[in-house]
Amino acid sequence: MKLNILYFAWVRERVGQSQEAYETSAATVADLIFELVARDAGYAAAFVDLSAICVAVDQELSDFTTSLVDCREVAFFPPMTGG
Amino acid sequence: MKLNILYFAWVRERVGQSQEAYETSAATVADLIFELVARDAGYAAAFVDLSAICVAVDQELSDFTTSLVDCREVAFFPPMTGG
Amino acid sequence: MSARVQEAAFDFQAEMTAFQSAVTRSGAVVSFTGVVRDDTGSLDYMFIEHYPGMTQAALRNFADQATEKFGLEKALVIHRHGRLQPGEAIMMVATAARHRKDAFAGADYLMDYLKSRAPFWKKEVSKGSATWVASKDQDEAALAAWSLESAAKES
Amino acid sequence: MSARVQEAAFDFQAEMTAFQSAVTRSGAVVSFTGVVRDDTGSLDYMFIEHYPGMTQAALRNFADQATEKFGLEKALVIHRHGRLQPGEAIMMVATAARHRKDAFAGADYLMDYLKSRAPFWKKEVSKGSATWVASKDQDEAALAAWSLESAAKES
Repeated sequence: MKLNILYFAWVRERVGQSQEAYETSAATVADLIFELVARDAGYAAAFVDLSAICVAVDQELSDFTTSLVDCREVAFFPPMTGG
Repeated sequence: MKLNILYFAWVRERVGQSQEAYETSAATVADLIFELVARDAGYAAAFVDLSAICVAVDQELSDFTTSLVDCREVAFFPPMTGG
Repeated sequence: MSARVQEAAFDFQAEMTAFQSAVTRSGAVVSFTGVVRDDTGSLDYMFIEHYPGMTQAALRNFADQATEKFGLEKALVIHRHGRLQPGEAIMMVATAARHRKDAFAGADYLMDYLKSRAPFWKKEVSKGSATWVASKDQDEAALAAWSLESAAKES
Repeated sequence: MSARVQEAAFDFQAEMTAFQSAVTRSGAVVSFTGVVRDDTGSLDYMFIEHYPGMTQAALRNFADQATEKFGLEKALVIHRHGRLQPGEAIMMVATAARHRKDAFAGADYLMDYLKSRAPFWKKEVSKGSATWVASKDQDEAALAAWSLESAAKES
């Protein structure tokens, strides 16, 4: 399936882009992360500390066990600091 | 000694006046109340339920045991309902 | 730390503009406004009596206490007296602090004090009948809770 | 229950005028304003990044949750993104309720959500060096406390 992946804040800076279309057969968020970190050092640096990574699947806050079935958009970012 | 006594809200309405100069030798707030209730039915009605009466001595919230020595102003009123 | 008692309406917007422009170190500003409610639809007006010699000092005293207790940069209290129509603002409180929890707690604490320690009394006048508003046990309980919290922190 | 995400500055006074004039049943109105602080005196500006597809819905969702949980008559959230100077307002929240405790709690709860569940990220830029603001454990703890409170009430 083809996903749109978005990156924000320092995750975006380390990955080196704010979004990309990505073809994958990953079943869960965790599977997707494993694929990404294998791609290059930027991804590896972005995901080096998974306790500092949050994820939204189709714009809903989710976690690493969330299924990607029928998903169209995944976003990775650090803990939020609004307000 | 000569005191200025002030009354507020329904205490004022029952006593029938908002303030008066009053000559007394009462040592405490409680003594003063006993003198007042003996004066007439209006005072008796104002002080019939002492749990509903608050007092300020020289503009400081006080209680019935507070001494009136050197005091110049005593105010009686129901529980406050500001805000 | 300013406190005002007045019969005239106050301009909330202008008060907040002045308050915020005087704040320099605070990241958090909280305001509270109390408005005359007409729950039954029959209220003609509310009359607020106060103790002129005591109110100004009491308000200032509460504002200073809240400032110290919560490390506020600034606190403001304005309370009206006299005749107020439904929908009119009775009073306002504003607090400024570095952190939001202190700004919220400072304003909440000030309100608890105003509700049960400031010398104001409200009378509701409806169709010729007038009723003094009874104080609420929950206001006393709210105030007592701050003392318990302080005691718990100290122990 | 309105929520807005915008780059432009908002006019707190005008927002509060509109908010208060739309309130009919509430005796209590609370506002919170968050301002860019410059604790060290060296901040050039703050940059706020956000997730455009998600922020508006998230803010609206939080406002609806707070409205239901505290029985608010009305709630408003405005949050800015982009470049902000020290002293500029980042965001504001307003709540209206019959009783003051609900208005305070509703605003406080909304802030706790915004701090750790709304997709905004702050970067501080000073003399050419840029630092992403770290999230605070105390923000998570503040949010968790509301769940504990709900659980305690239900049990």
